[in-house]
Amino acid sequence: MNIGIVRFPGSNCEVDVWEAWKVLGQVPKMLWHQETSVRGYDLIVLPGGFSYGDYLRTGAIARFSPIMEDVIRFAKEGGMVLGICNGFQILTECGLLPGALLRNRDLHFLCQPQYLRAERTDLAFTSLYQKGEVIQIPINHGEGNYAIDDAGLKELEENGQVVFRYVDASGEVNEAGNPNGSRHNIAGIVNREGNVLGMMPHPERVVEEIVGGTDGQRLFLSLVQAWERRMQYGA
Amino acid sequence: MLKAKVTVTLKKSILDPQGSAVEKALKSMGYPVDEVRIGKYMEVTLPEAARGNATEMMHEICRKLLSNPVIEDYRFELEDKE
Amino acid sequence: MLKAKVTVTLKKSILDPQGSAVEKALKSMGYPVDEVRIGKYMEVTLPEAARGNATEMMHEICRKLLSNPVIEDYRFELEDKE
Amino acid sequence: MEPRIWREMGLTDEEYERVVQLMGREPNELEVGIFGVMWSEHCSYKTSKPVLRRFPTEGPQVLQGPGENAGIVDIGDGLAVVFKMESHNHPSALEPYQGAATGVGGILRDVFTMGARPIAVLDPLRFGPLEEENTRRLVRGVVAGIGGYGNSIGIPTVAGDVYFHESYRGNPLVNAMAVGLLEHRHIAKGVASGVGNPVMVVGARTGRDGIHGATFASVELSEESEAKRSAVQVGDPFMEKLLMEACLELIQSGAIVGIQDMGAAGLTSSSCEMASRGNSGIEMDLSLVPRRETGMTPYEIMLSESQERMLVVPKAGREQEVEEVFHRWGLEAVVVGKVTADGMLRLLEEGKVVAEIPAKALTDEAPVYHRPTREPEYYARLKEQPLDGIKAAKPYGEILLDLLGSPNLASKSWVYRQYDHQVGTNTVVTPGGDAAVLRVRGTQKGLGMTTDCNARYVYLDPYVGGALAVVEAAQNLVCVGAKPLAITDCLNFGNPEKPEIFWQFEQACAGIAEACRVLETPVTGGNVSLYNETNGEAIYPTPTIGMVGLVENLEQVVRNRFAEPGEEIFLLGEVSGSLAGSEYLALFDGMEAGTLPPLDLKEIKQRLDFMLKLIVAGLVQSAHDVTEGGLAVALAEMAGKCGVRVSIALESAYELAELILLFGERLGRILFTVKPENAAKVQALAEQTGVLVTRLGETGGDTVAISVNGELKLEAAISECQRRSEETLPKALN
Ligand SMILES: Nc1ncnc2c1ncn2[C@@H]1O[C@H](COP(=O)(O)OP(=O)(O)O)[C@@H](O)[C@H]1O
Ligand SMILES: [Mg+2]
Repeated sequence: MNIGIVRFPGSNCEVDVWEAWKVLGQVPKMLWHQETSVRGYDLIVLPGGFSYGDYLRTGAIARFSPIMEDVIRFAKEGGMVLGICNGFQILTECGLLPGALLRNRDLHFLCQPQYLRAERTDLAFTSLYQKGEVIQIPINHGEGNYAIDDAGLKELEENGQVVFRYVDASGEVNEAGNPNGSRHNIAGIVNREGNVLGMMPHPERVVEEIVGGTDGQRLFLSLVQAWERRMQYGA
Repeated sequence: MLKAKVTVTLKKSILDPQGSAVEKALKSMGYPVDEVRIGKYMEVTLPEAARGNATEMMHEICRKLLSNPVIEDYRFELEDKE
Repeated sequence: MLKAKVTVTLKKSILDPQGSAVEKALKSMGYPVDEVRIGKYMEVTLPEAARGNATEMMHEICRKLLSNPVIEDYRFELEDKE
Repeated sequence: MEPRIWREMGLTDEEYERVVQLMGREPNELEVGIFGVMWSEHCSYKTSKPVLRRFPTEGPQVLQGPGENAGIVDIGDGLAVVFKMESHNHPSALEPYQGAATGVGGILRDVFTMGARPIAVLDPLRFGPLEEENTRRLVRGVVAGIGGYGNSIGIPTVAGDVYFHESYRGNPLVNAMAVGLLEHRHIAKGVASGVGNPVMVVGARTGRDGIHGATFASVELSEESEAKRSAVQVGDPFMEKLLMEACLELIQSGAIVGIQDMGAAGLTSSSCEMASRGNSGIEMDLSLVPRRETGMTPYEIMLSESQERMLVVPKAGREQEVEEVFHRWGLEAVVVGKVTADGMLRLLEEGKVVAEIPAKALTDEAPVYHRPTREPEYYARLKEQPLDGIKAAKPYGEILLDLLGSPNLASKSWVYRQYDHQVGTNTVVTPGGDAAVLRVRGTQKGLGMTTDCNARYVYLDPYVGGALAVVEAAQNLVCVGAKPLAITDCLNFGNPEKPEIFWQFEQACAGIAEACRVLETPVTGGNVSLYNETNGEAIYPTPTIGMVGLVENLEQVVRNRFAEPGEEIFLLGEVSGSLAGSEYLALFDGMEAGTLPPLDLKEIKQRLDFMLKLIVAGLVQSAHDVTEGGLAVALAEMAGKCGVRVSIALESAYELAELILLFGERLGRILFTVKPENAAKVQALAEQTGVLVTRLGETGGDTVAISVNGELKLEAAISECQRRSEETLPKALN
């Protein structure tokens, strides 16, 4: 599988994503933000961090990196794109995903384990999770408060575009389980076509027991499985 | 030279956690304030050569980069810079 | 009601990493800009009752909470709110 | 020259005389300014040097001791750990966010300038009383600033500590420690050598930031500091991230001779220190230094403390390589001068010489003061203050909950949740553990790290308290299964010109030195922060210790929470402690007094070795040291998944014996649990080694229950303990 991880100046989780893939048997390539083509890749990952310092607005400047033009083309042609944290912020800034990410409700940066509920498991990203399953994947952000207008929210829900929701330990969607004030406890969404996923939690941080858990593994492995199937049966 | 003074504010419908925090703080300090909303202020200095289409260009800059139309509004004024 | 429009800017000699980053981005997008400086913009709504000493109070609020005089300058204007 | 001028630059009349002597002529104003800043306490250590010389600095593991930008310690496999701690107290008092942020930025540069990739930040913090609004403002700002810088640059902040005390009102302490990893072959140093090699300024442009920061750090805070506020700098973590990547790439390319970050006193200290270490001279034309502002004078350029800059000496002919690396990262790199043979720091402006000083006159020839010391009046008085009148203020269970919820003991998760403590995906033990543990990729090994200092102990008895700070750091490391390797320190004290303060300083350092000797953890570097006073009132002496240890096999890492019910719980060390200097006494009686328990470092060393042996043998399920709040608090802290039932036999009929047993403090004690089938083995080993180990009870239930002589004396629900511990900081700070 050809995986490309885009490295913007200020990205800081690109190596972690790379190491996570390696643990799971894949060797991705690093793509510098100044490259202009992502042709030939099966998956593009926009990693976490603070691209361009996250100055002005998170992801606002990164979106204008030379490589993003081709990432947008790639996504529109059905290529798989995964945006984690800052990557999610970039995806909303460039319009591949709806909404925006605001400062956390209590204004603090938050790094903590987080319960999520998998809402969609028919996607290439999530097929190995059980629908409604509660998993633990840490969050690590200051601006992960998902905002969208009422009409947009309604559309998201009606199309089933919400992939992960913040929940409490018992799997309930409620205020107590919502770390940052996101509307409808949204932690991750997918585009209508199902090929672009953005999520605030960091699956790459939980692929090894020794550093905190393994609930993130299946996200990556789902993608490998989807790719293998595609290879086997054609697109 | 020209200076564009840009103000970017959150749309009315968007919650402003920072504003609310400042509002609460001011209230607890005993100041009678009703509401606080927080936005950004930017000064963009333009070269003389840009004077011709400065307004148009600033709209473009604001739409594309300085604000996110999903959540924010912008306005600006142009003035001569000493 | 009254509205105070507050602008907080970094003092001239203070480094503005945000502004520089935006400036570089605009330049690399092909816009002819000379400099960008970024500050904060705040709207504080005051009740009618505060009209009497609004100016004084706003100075106090700006000094104490809305700006840090060590690195920032502030200015504000008061206007009637519809 | 008018005396006013050198005095304003921070030189005394005698020091000025010495300058004239060393120069062989009258210096000009720029030269005086350079002497002023290099001979400031902050840069020259003129007061502390004679005392610091007594620290043990050698050991088979030490690859680089004090004197460089950071110390280096071998961890085997061709790898080494690089670490250093520094203070940013004064800037943080004025602008908490930026002060703390640039503190992190500065200490990270110290580590990557050695060629090491930083892997962790630690942040010991001290503030005034939590009840006060100003404290809260400072806490919020400082914590946001540390996170703002560390999170953004992508280096996890993995441990630290937070204490609140009167004495820090108006003078908070913001110390920051950075730890990095390095392959031996990539060690870089801050030297300028090789006549004719170019000298380059790389990274951010120079502005008028923080001019006088170093002199500023060497005076007391007062109303006047208001006027010197330009001394505050703004950090740019994004720039530093790029700078870090570029520097590491450059160092590994082998293109350079030396590199040093520009910290306090910016271009001045970096250039003359590099020249001095290399026994050479440096000549620079200041008009070549890239600037952010127009009209800067040579003085301003030399003293600017603009952040995110480095001075680099490449091998002649390879300057273009340097430029290329930096340009790729979007940074500037400019040749501003060259290395010379004459040992002079020669500064030019547009080709014209504006200053010419022997580099060593600024460094090695700086004055050294042997300040007088005097035992402070309070010392004997507090030591002898009787603690007989003390009574248990409440039922023991309530005391426990109050202690757990007191600001000093309460959970600091409000703080460390704001820090990315996982980036790098190497953090095996996250904040909340006794020490943080990070894995060393590609090996079985891990690095343990911790910062510690109970300033109340140091105040009451600087010698013992200083030693105890080292002991606490070591016991924290041992509790996670790490063998203590070496320390760095940040010595925060008041005005050393007061004999009582200097006495504290000298005593504390002597205690630290002795503990380091016995525990075999040499000092590899550190930082002295003096003049921590507000309106004449000194902070409590706070020599923060940062210690690094080695975990040989990550599978052996032990946590500080009971793993499961049915484990046997043991205490290593004395069963009872003392109320002297205890949190109990401070909280319930508003008293900080008493004689600290006697300190036997050799015995403690024996216990730590024993503990480590048990852990390496795989016999330990969980471990936690007994510190502030004593035995009851330590037990409650270990309870999480399950509680504990403890039963202690107490012979003493002294009426306070129970209180002291439960809440008395005494370092050198560790609680640990073992599986029942291993209990006999552990006890046999203890007997064999001759260390004191007592079986206290077993884990289980959902309360912390302590019986004395068969009678249940204290019981508290775990959920309640946790609630009280967790709620304090959020309540005060949100
Ligand atoms: N400022 C801080 N930054 C990061 N971690 C912190 C901070 N303060 C406390 N912690 C963490 O909280 C835990 C408890 O701190 P402390 O009570 O000082 O530990 P100990 O008594 O074991 O030395 C430790 O894991 C420590 O690293
Ligand atoms: Mg401690």
